[in-house]
Amino acid sequence: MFGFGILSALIFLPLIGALLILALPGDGEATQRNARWIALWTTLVVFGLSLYAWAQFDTSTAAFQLVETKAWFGAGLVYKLGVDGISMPFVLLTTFLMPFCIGASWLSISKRVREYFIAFLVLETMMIGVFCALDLVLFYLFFEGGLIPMFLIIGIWGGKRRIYASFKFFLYTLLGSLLMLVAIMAMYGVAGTTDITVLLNTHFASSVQKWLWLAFFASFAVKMPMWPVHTWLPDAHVEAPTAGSVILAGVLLKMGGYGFIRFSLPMFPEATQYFAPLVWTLSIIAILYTSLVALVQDDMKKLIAYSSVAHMGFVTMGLFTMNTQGVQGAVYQMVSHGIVSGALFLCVGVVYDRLHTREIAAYGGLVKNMPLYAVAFMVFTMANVGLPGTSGFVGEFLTLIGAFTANSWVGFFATFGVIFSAAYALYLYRRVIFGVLDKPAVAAMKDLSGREIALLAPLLVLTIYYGVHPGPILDACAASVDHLIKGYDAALSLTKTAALALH
Amino acid sequence: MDIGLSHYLTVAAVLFTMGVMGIILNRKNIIIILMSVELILLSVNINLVSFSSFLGDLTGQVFSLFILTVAAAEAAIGLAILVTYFRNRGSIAVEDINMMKG
Amino acid sequence: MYTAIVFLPLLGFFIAGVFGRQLGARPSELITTGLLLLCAALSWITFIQVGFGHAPLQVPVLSTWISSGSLKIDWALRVDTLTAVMLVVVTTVSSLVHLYSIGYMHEDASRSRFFAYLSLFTFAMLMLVTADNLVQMFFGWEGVGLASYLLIGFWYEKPSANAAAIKAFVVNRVGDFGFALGIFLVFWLTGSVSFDVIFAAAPGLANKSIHVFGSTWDAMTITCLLLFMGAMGKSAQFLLHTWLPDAMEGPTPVSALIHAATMVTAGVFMVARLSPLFEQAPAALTVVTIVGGTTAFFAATIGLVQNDIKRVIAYSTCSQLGYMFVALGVGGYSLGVFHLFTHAFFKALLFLGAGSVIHAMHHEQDMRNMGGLRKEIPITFWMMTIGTLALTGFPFTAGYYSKDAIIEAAYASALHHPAAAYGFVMTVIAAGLTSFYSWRLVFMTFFGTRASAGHDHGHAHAAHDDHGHDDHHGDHTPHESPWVMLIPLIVLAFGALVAGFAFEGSFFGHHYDEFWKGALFQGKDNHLLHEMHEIPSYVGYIPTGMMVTGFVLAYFMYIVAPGTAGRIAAANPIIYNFLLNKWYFDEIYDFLFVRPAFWLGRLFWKTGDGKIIDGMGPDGVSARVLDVTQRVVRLQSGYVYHYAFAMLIGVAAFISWYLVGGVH
Amino acid sequence: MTMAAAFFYLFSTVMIASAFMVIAARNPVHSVLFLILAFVNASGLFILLGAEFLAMILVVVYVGAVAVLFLFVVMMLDVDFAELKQGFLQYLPVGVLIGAVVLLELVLVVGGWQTAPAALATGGVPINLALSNTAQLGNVIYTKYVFLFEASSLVLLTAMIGAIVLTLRHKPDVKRQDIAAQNARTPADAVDMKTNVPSRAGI
Amino acid sequence: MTPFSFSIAHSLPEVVLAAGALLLVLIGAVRGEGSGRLITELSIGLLGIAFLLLFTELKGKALIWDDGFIDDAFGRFMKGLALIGGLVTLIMSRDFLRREKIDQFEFPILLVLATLGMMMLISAQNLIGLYLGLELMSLALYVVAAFQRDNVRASEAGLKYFALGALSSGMLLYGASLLYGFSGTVSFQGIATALHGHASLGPIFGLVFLLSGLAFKMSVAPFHMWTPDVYEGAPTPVTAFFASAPKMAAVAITLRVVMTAFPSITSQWQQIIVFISLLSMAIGSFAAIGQTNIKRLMAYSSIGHMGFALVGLASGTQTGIEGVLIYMSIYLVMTLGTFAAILSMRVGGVYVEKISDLAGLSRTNGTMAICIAMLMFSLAGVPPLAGFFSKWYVFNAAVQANLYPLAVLGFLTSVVSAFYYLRIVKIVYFDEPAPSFDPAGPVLTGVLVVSTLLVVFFAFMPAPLLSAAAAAAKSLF
Repeated sequence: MFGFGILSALIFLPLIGALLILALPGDGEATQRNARWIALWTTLVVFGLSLYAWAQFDTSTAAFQLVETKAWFGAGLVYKLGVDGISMPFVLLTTFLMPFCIGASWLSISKRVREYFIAFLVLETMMIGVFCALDLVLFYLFFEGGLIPMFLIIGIWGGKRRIYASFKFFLYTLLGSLLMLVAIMAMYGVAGTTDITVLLNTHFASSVQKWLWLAFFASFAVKMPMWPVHTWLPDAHVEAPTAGSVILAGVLLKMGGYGFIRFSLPMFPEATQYFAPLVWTLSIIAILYTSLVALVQDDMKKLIAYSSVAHMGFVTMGLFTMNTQGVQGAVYQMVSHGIVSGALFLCVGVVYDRLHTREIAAYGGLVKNMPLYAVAFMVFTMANVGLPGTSGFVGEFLTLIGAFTANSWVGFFATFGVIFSAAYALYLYRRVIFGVLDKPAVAAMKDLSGREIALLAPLLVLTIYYGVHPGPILDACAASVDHLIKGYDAALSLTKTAALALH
Repeated sequence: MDIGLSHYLTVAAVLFTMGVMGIILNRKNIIIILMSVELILLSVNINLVSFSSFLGDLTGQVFSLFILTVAAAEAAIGLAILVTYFRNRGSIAVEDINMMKG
Repeated sequence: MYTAIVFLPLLGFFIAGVFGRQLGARPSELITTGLLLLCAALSWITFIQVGFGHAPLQVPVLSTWISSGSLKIDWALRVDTLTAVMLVVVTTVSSLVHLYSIGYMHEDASRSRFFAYLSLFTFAMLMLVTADNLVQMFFGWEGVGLASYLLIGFWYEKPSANAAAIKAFVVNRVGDFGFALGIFLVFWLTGSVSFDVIFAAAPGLANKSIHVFGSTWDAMTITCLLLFMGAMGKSAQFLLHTWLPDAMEGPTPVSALIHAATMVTAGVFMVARLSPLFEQAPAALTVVTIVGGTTAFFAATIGLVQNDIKRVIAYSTCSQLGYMFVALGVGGYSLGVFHLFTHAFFKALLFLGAGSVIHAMHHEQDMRNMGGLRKEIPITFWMMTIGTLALTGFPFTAGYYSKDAIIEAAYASALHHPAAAYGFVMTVIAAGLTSFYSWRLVFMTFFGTRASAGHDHGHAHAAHDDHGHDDHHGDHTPHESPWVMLIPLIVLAFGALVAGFAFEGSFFGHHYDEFWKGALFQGKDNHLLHEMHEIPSYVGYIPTGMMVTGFVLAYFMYIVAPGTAGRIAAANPIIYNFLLNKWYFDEIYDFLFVRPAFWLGRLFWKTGDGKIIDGMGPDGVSARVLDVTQRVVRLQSGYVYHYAFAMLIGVAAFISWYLVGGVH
Repeated sequence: MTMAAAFFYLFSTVMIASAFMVIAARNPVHSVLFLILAFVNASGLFILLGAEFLAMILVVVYVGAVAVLFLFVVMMLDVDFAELKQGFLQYLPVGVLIGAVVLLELVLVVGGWQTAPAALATGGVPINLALSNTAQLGNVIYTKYVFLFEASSLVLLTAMIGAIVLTLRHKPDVKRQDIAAQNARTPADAVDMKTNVPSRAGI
Repeated sequence: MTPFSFSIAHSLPEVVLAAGALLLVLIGAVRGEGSGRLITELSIGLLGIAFLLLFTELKGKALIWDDGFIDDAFGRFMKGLALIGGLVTLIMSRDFLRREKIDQFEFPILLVLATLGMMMLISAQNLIGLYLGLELMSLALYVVAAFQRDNVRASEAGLKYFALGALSSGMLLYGASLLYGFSGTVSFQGIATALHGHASLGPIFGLVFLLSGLAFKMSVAPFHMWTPDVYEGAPTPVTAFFASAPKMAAVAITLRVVMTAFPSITSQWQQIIVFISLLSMAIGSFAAIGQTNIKRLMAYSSIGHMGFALVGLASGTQTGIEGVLIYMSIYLVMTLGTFAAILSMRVGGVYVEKISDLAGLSRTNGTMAICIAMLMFSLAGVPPLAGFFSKWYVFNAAVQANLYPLAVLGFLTSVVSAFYYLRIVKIVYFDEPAPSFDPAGPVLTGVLVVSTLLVVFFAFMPAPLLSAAAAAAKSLF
């Protein structure tokens, strides 16, 4: 069947874990415990393996590495995997976050434990697959396949409006990506294959590019999510269980950004240039609009969800600047947001597990009885705000500087987001952590348990570490981003000379 | 005025339309529908036979023969189902046949 | 050594922050304070080496921070005279504040947290002043903002403290908005954010124009204006000043450290640091002057009528910062920095003194409830008096040298620049006002008689009950502070007395060049320091005259004829209320920004997201789908003839299609 | 007007008229009778077209079997005279309109019918005027179309099975003829010889 | 005339099936009532033999029975699908028939005869063969639809199906007669020759009527309206049969007719196909929402799926046909799996068919729940399940033929249809449990699990199906 390269192993190991859990008999206490441990070990092994892949990875080249190819569906569809500097950080992000998700679900999930962990492991397979796929159909397969487990996760283990949220999530994203599927077919028609490496070197006519770009945009914009197709996200986040929110914010949103970098920018350079103002506009609206919306939220998760939309606005803005700082900043922002927002959702989960409400008004004064929690929450809030010294700053700063160099107005308006983000994040923090501890139920809450510390501490360390030393990620993607931008400029100058020659 | 192919075809077309309209406009009972089907088949037979005759080709008549055969079988089945339905429902009024809808 | 200076406070922060609870409060206090004292000592050594010795400019690079394409940002420590001055100011005041806090905060349960924050602040401030590039400066800039936020909101149970903390952070962010845009512009213009590179590139950019924000600007002007916006935010200049008085919700040592001596002067430092840029942007300097002059005047007017002892000093700070900007604006960078330097001493002194008073009064801050305290807390009284003298510019105190120099410089510059004339007038008036409100403070606090004890104490106690103040209930006798609090006062008082006299020559006198060694840049046309010597001699007496006037007025109104103030206020209610309500800035901002933000947020949420996007998008579409579904389902009537009819219609449609459209 | 034309118009007019009555008559029995009339006239048309065998079959099979079957069922089910229900009339015009359109379009097309130029060349079985219609049909049905002929037998088998399975009922208390059982009867089972009955004594 | 033995050899499955059917009738008639089970088993065996004979018979392409019957890879492929459909439904129906007391021997025989009709239909090479095959199939189907003769719903289903089916055959015949009249022949090749370069309104009308009749059998809009009622009313195994085997035959003959008889007027029938495909996708998607009966829902679902399958035909290319074949194969598997699940829905000995009866199934029967969920996701076309690939192939063909609007609109409707598939998943997984089902027998569970496995793991080994479909499609050109 398939070969056993590292990437294949990364993709299929979680599936094997899922099958192991599936094979567990019954639904008793022992089974649940075993399911948890199997899930944890699987994700840890996968993480370890991804670190090994990382060690094998050569950051000095923009080429795809660890490539595996197998014939698959015939007629141009191949099973091809590989990573470059842009996808590698996301693979690591995914494998890194998964153990946290498992850990976050350790006690809070008590019904249908087996199915839960199976869903998560399948989801991991899909997520890693998205970032490793070097065939468009394979990419699409993983991209969409992730919907199934996520749908179940939200729908089964979610909150009150889980059904509404899960349907909205599923159908919204499905709608977007089906348009992309049409584009994939059209590209297949031009190139005769869906091999991404071939498509990257295929030139599409500029009128075709625009359509293809729009189709891909439909999918990725929903996934990002960009304004105005963002409304599924707050609902999905609010209803999803903690780990679901973590993975949703941490990884699933990144697929859209990744898609832009992998497909829209290099394959349709002319359309990218043509549509960049549109993306900028939407990004800026996202940043300002959703920040303001975040300000008035009463639900912790919803607030963070809206802030995610704003942060993703920075990403899209940065990507379409098409300069080194903008694109690298966007990649960085995505990784950082993955860690930070994931951590923030974990933080919400911590208090949710204790009080079973996400109403901000239900809390207050937590710093008194949960000082450790307050510290962790503070660090992540500040990272969310983009305080220098946290990972949030680097991405935000780079995207802004990139945007400013590309178009000063874009930089100008987007920088307003800096003000708003401070306002809503601190307002949240104030209402939850500060104030008088006068609610008995809140006062009875215990500080972080050992397990929770183990979950939050690594994220906290990474947040700070990547804030002061972002080198590992920036260097990893430097060569690839450089290659991307060079190719983009070359393609544009080519069409420009062609246009001149025509006159 | 000579009688040509078109005349027969027109007659068949009229008959066909009447058969179809019989099914659509019939509000009385299901048996009329069965009869309308017979009319349609008759129109088809007229078509085939006239084509056969004017083309000088026997195939049309062969086709027609098979149609007659099958139509008889079809009528038998139809009536059998009708009887079954009548036994269950006590009526074959077209308006009554709508237990399932939506 | 530089590394040690910068990172020792961070170490202190870590120890106190992470292990604070295991260690206990006292060890945390001692460790952080000890580290800070060490820092201060090292800083003085550095100051002497750099300012008075011949240590070359050093920029040790610690590591790479951000490297993205052509953008390279290092972690590096730049130590020149300007930095050295700031190091001294920061570490000295900070270490004294640490020390003072041991006494001041001794009742508080979360002392280790407090000291951790203080050290964190110090670290951030040191990062700011030692920055070698704009982004690292921004790091420190935001870092001090964070620490300030944490410290203002230290008493997290007080809603007002929390609100003030957020306000401080957000208003600062407004300034940072400009700062960040300024950084982007600098990067755009010079391709770098590193000081060496941009300073070298600055002369070449003079009078260049760029197209940005939809119109054409003078490159350096727009850059400097944006950068100055950052400075305005951090230094609480006119329009962005509203956070500073509110920040007094924090513990008093915090006010002394952050909101008087160090953080708020970061803006001044920044403009001074970027003097090579500002020198190329005369228009921007004009703005600096105007803003500074306005702030100096306007804050002083508000200070006249405030009753909260800390708020008076806060507005005073605001006003003094205005002075500094006037100095910077007229090209007297060294004057601004010198005032910063001296101001740090006497303003920290005043704040800590005020803290001592508050401590004595059991967290009573309203001056109307004070009076006659000079007998009960004599040392504090005397220290406060020294501070007041220095602030008002009593001859030969620190303020005398620095403040009068600014006024003279403004006068000298006024010959060329109308804006400087405005600055001159404003600063002169403000000098008088300063004198008045400063003495008013002293008189109301230490002279006269105290209103009935216990009046309106409820507020302060209610808020602090949780902090272990219960043991003082019922005991309202003011008491002198412990020595651990008084020693810092004395040290600072010493500084307030001698700092001007001792360093005048170095900062802007004869040793200017060998002291600064080029750390401050002055354009070829900037002859301010020379011109200052050529102004008429009477100008030098104006500030002193104003000071005396202010003192006399205050003496008359609060000692000779108490009640005069009240009568004047009653006679002019509009002006009085206007001043008392701080020119209504908070209300205006609330109306212009805060409410609309919430209103817009709700509008976007409920109407935008809810009704429009979801209503036309997913929810609307699904509702339409259901409508269609119902219609389609209704077609499925169950009647055979309907079904047959559908088939007929289908066929009819097809054949009509071909009949009408023809065979293609 | 030739005789052929006259008969054509006669047969077609009567056929169409009776076809109309099939769907218009209120009494289903009348409908069946009109159907028979239509079939008979169609058979006349077939004769005009030279398809004698089909004409005969139409009368024999359709009139003789199918139509009678209809009649039988109508009688058996004792269907009432159905009255027109509400809603029929409002629906009628649309139906008639569509029907008219279809008819118009069909007539337009068949009125000027064109066969393909290659039609006669590709023709399968040319009509041989030397042989009778029946003989010719017999020739092809059992040779060229034998496969289809067999298939049609399966159709009839299906119809037979279907009709039986749907309508045949075994009522438990109804005596049914069982030939095998009847034939297998021996005098021993059938006749009870009461030998011990005293003569002339009566029973 | 082709040699008789050659003809027999190439139509062996049909011949065996026909002879076997007659034999079974005899056995049934002799053994009388109560022979239902035996005949069912024998019929299963018979269909199995026919299926095997498909693969053992001579390969290649052969026109037999005087050019009235063709044996080619395409036909074998589709016959294989039809036979699988018949075989599996027959196997699944045993329990149901016994429990519902309709296990008469005629039932399996009728299914065999219907299957025989399908096979003749698939291989038909002229209009008469088409008609006879169609009628053989249809007549048997009319009867089995009403087979539960004491059930008013079943007989109503039979009646509706019959009335409309008869109308559709009438239309088909009318079209056939016009085509005959135009080309002077009933053979597909002959029609193609006559049409070559001489298309006029007459044959186009004929084509319209012919396609209308076929569309009825495929149950595509606007000729679909019988489907929901019949699916709902007919006994569940019959519905399963309807949803699987006859669809294969109808689609097969549609493909064969348009590709063999009308290749020169592709642009003409494309318009019809595009229209009915779009309409079917739309109706299948929209009307299914809000259904409460799962059989009825599956009816709409099948309408939609036929619409999707026709997208491949609309492209008119060989890849398009290949797509249709792949689509139908995968659809068959999904349908059989789904109906295995529906047949397992029995509470306290009573068959239930409300969707809400599935509520909370994941809690009471995990295996069945996960199978249903996977099948539903696959029906919705979510990767990496097989349903996605089937859509990929047909839509890709359409896109390559520049039918972008069709592809885009098709995908939009598939989003709508995803809604109701998801709703089933939601009911199975998210809702509170309804009374649990009686244990399903090994047969149903087996069919369910096997089809689910095929659907889930199709992506891992697509090659056999792909190559077979490619060969089959190739033989049609």
